[in-house]
Amino acid sequence: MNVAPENYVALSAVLFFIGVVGVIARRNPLIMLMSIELLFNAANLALVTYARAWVNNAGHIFAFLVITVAAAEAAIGLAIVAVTFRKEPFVDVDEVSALRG
Amino acid sequence: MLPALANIPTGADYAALLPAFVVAVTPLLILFVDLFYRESGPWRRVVAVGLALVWLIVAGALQAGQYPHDYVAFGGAFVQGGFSIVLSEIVIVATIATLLLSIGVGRDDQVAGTTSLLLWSASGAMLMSGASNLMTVFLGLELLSLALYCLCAMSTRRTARESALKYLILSSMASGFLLYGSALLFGATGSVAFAALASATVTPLLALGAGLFMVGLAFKLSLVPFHAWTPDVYEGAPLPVTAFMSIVTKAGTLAVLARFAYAALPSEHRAAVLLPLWVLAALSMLVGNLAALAQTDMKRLLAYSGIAQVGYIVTAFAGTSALGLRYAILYLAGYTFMNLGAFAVVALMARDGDAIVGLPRFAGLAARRPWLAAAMTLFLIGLAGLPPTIGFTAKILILTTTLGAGYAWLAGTLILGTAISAYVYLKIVRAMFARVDAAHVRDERSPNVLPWVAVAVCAVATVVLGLQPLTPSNILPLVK
Amino acid sequence: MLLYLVWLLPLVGGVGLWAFGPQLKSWAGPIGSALVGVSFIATLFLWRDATAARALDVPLGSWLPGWSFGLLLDRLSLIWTLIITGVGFLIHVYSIGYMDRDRAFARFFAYMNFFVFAMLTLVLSDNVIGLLVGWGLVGLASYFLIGFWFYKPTAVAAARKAFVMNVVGDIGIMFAIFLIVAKLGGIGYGLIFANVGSAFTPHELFLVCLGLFIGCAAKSAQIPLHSWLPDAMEGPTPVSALIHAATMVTAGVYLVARFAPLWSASPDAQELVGAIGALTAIAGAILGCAQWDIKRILAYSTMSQIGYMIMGVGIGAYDAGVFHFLTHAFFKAQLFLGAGIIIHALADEQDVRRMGGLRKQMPFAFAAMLVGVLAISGVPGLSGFFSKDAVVYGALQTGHPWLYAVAVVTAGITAYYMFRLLFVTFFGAYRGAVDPSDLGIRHPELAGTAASPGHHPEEEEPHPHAPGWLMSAPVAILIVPTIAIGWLDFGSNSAWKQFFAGFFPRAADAAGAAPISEAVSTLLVLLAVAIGFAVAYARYGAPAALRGAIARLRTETIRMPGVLVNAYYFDAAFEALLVRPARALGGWFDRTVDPHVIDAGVREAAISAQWLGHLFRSFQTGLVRAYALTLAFGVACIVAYYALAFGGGR
Amino acid sequence: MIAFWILALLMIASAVFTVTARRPVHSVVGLLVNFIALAATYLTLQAEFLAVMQIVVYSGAILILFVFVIALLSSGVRPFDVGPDRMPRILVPAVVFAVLTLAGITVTALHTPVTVLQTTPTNGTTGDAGAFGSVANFGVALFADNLLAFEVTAFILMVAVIGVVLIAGDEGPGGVVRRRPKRVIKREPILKARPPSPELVEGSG
Repeated sequence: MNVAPENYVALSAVLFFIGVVGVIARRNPLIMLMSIELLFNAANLALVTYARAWVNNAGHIFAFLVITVAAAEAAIGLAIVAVTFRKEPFVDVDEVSALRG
Repeated sequence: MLPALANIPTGADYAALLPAFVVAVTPLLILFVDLFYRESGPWRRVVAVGLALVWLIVAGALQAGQYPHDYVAFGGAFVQGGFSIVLSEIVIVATIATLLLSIGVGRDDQVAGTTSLLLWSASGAMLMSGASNLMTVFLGLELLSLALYCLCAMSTRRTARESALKYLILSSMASGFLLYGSALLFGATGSVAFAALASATVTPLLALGAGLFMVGLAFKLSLVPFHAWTPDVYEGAPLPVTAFMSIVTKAGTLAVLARFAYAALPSEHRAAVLLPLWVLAALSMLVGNLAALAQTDMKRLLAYSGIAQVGYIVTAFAGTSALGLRYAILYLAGYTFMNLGAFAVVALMARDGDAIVGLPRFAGLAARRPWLAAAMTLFLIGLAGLPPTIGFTAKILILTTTLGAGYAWLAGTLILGTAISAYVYLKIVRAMFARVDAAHVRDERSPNVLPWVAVAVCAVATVVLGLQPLTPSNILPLVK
Repeated sequence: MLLYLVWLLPLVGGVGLWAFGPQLKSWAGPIGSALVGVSFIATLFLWRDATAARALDVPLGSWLPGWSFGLLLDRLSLIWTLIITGVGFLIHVYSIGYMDRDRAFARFFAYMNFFVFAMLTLVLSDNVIGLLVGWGLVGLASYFLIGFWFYKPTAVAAARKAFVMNVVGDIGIMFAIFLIVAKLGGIGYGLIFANVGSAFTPHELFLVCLGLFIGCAAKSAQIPLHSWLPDAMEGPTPVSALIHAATMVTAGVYLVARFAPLWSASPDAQELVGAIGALTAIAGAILGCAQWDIKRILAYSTMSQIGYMIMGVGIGAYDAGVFHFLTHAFFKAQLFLGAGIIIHALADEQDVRRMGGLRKQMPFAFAAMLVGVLAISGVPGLSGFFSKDAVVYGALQTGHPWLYAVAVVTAGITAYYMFRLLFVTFFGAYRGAVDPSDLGIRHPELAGTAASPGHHPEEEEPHPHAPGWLMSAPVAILIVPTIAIGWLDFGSNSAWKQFFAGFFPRAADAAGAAPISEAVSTLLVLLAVAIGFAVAYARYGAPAALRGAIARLRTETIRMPGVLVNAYYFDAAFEALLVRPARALGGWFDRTVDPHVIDAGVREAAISAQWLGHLFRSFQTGLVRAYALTLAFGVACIVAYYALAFGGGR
Repeated sequence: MIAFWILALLMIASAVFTVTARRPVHSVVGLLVNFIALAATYLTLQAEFLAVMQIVVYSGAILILFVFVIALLSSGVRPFDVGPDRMPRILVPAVVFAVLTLAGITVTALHTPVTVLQTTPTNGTTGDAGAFGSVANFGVALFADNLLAFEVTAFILMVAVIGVVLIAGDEGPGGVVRRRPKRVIKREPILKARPPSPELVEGSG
């Protein structure tokens, strides 16, 4: 590895915040979920980088668990999105704002 | 050649995990038994809930039996003993109460599934209570949350799905922050164990990682400004789930927070690293109580109240004194009973146990259902922090430790928040004792009598704990 | 244990009369009085234990380490307990006669017994938490009793005002107690006083004393938290006598005396308390000159006399301050009960301008009032003379010449307004039949001086009548101590000084530095009193003045300076600064605790308190993305903190 | 070195595309590219097994799930229309906060270089048992050191399965579609013309 780990971490930070902006700025729940996957992957990249830097494969295990959890989360999230918007005219989270105040 | 598998877990490791394991495996039994029912009927529900109750009680007994012992299991991934046992018991109590409230909510043929999810969620919280490395924290949190996302959607109300969606999106985002914080912490120390964090030198990376990690926890605790999800989700979710969420999430997350703040931070910079937490607590006490002023829906009001109450609990941690931890747990135990009691009362006021109960429904309750009104008054007095309840006792204790630790501004905020909150809660009390023409009030009663059990137990506990506070005396050596 | 009995009997009475009032009917009064009387007798039996070398300390139970609760009967609390139960008993008996026609007879005695219990809790507690609980309960009882006639809007307003001001005080005292507990980890007086020097820095000690004194000022009507006391006269007269003259308002004196070791260790706090006390004394006395309502005159005189007491205990003359409390309890109860006889007889007329000439019709009331007036003015031989003299000279002894001067002048003013009260009420001709406007009374209803509606509905007696024996007997009994109790402190080695010898910390060694001897000082005070009397006689008592009384009262009413009529505009200032914001707080209290007390203003205040709640509601837009944005905002703040706190310097 | 920069550019570009694409299907494609680039990056970090998992689980399973749901929801006439924008200017504060945080994180992270890299690991190729990042190395860590985590994962997946069945399933276990009477959504009765009591009006704001 001839690239300093800081570069990888900086890359992961950039990806993370593209994800954050995606969650805030997009109204399509599917794209929001994809942005959340981006968040998780960015964290994974940081984990793997540090695992390499410290030569400690706990980071790999962590990243692996994150992948599994992300899969579970995506499944549940997609199911909720599917039942919520199945009969709606718009697939738009802004339309789902009955709870407020 | 494979490297020697030196760290294969043994029976001793599993002994530490046994209660959580019992809670996690019971759903398999419930789902299996449920397979034999072809028709849905009340028995199907009774069997599922009954099994869950029995095994929860077993788990509670096992957990209590562990009390004097300390366990360090799975190479330090899971540590059990002292305060984490108390918090696990709180989780179990809350789950039992939730099951009592949930009779009559939802479809009979879904009860096995929802009960299973509830138990898994509880086991996630129990895992968190003993979690002692970043991985276990993350997994416990996700087990807890994923089951809750599903449970939130388990209602025919349209708002239930909305609450699930909001919860999922925001909570996942917060999990992302927690995860990124964990990654930075891992990067700063080269280890995922809390023990390694405690002995590390404080670098900006470590401080920032701790900060992002705490953001994730603060979201779960719904501290301001990470609280925005709470009222909406509490309102939309089915009532028993709301009751469950209001306690169990907090218990699990507070365990992690306590362990993190007390045992996983280098002592030299602990105060500076934790400072934002106290600011969040102060904000929560103010914003929670102020926002509750304008609420009329009970679940929503209790959500804001919960935000403020968590502020009080986190206040107890200020200065990370051993007494503070004790009193925080005492307050949480008291809050468990007061809050569950209030939810049980609300459940008794709706025919299907899950309607939206607004403040007008409480008008003149004292004349129509005096016992219910009396119990609700007690719980509200407790939440407001007035004697003779645990709310008062624990709050006084928290104030003294906070002042003793030198956080006078935090104690002042607590007093201010309490003063505001008195108005919030006594507003309901006043409504209950107002004289109202019965013809104008719609009165529904739940056919389910089990919440009465919860109401009675919680009422007794609220008073008894207030007069004779049981603080686990030997939690201090067991933090690590 | 006998002490439990002393403490709990009034509680039993309070709860029992509340619960079974409708069944007990007219028995409620005798039962309530008897319980307090038994409590008094039991206290007498405890005299020996209380004055033993180790005072009586009965543990009630302990809670956490350092948190043990108990009842403490030492010399200080003994004095207070005797007054509370003894004078309390007499006033209970009096109330049987005074309240005989009231609808809520039993409720009244339930409240009164509850008050006695609360007051006993306050003085008997051996720890700060018990003190705080008693403090709060006393305020609650007072609130109930001021607002007893809840159909009078003025009574409701007065009750709310008293509540709000007391809340201010309670917050002060709470902070002081939290500071103490946080510093010492315990709540018992013994522990606290043993560690005064070691546990606190002077600065902290001053803060503790300041907090305590804020509570004290609120409860004891010291400037600037005094303005609730005159308004509290809206309650029934026995209430005014017991709570707002004899006992509750002196709780601040008790507090200072009880925490004497703290005060003695903090000279700054002593200066503050002494100065406030003196200021209150003279300010109250001046206002007393401008009042026409007999109870308000007495209320301002109470405020002024408590100023004396507070000044006494504040400057370190503890035994003198406590002695003035003792004598004041008797002569002020005497005055209020005498005034009550008049008010009762005149069908709730309280305006002295509409009295006059009552000496002939009501000789007994005249005698009672005369003795009281002589005592409070400090006429030699009566109780007030001795105690006031001790306080006044104490100021000189402890090296406070300015306070001494104020106290002497106040003594003169006191004599003036008390004799003014006496002359206007009892001399000349009866003016009840005179048209109010001829007396300068413009709006009788607004001034709150006209007969209040309702609570004596069947009583149509327009002219004075003699009181029943239930009302006159207590007053007659009180005459004895009013005259005689002062002799306890006669001489340099009096019984009183021996009683408290070694009990209080000695004042700073300024003692003996007084420039003039006690005899000269006494003469000075007497001179002031004589001047006050002479002016009052010339203006109101002389035959010439009595002849033109109506015209004189009219011009005086019209020309009364606004600053005095409005009590230095304290109320206006408070309305703007404190009461309005605090009304939200008082609002819920009014409406939750006593559902009878209804006031439209409260609802208005409650709604205005909710605007903050609505502000936060408007943030909760229901849009997920907005919530996500707040999340990002929070994260940005937190990251900024860590980046600046940890990233910058390394 | 060059590989890193190329992959970094690719990942950022694909992530931006994912977040900005108008249609969800395009986002999925962007995400796919991103994941593959990420897997390649893992390879440069000697996380070989993880790279495989990234491709298999993420690209293989999760993205397919996304595509499936997109297909499900596209059955309408105008799929993925959005309503009127309620917060049209939210992008500005979002970007501001994100950039602030990003700056904070990168600055602090770069201020504390993790220069440890104690032992240079073997330039492991796949199959070299025991080499850092290899399957064997990974397996030992997973099944011995972190067995608890692995077991908890099993329950998490179970939650996902049961949860999704409960959320999405309308059918009973016997496969019979139950025609349950439609429940009326219960709402709090809106205060009618006459409120129950004047005192309550104040609380119902």
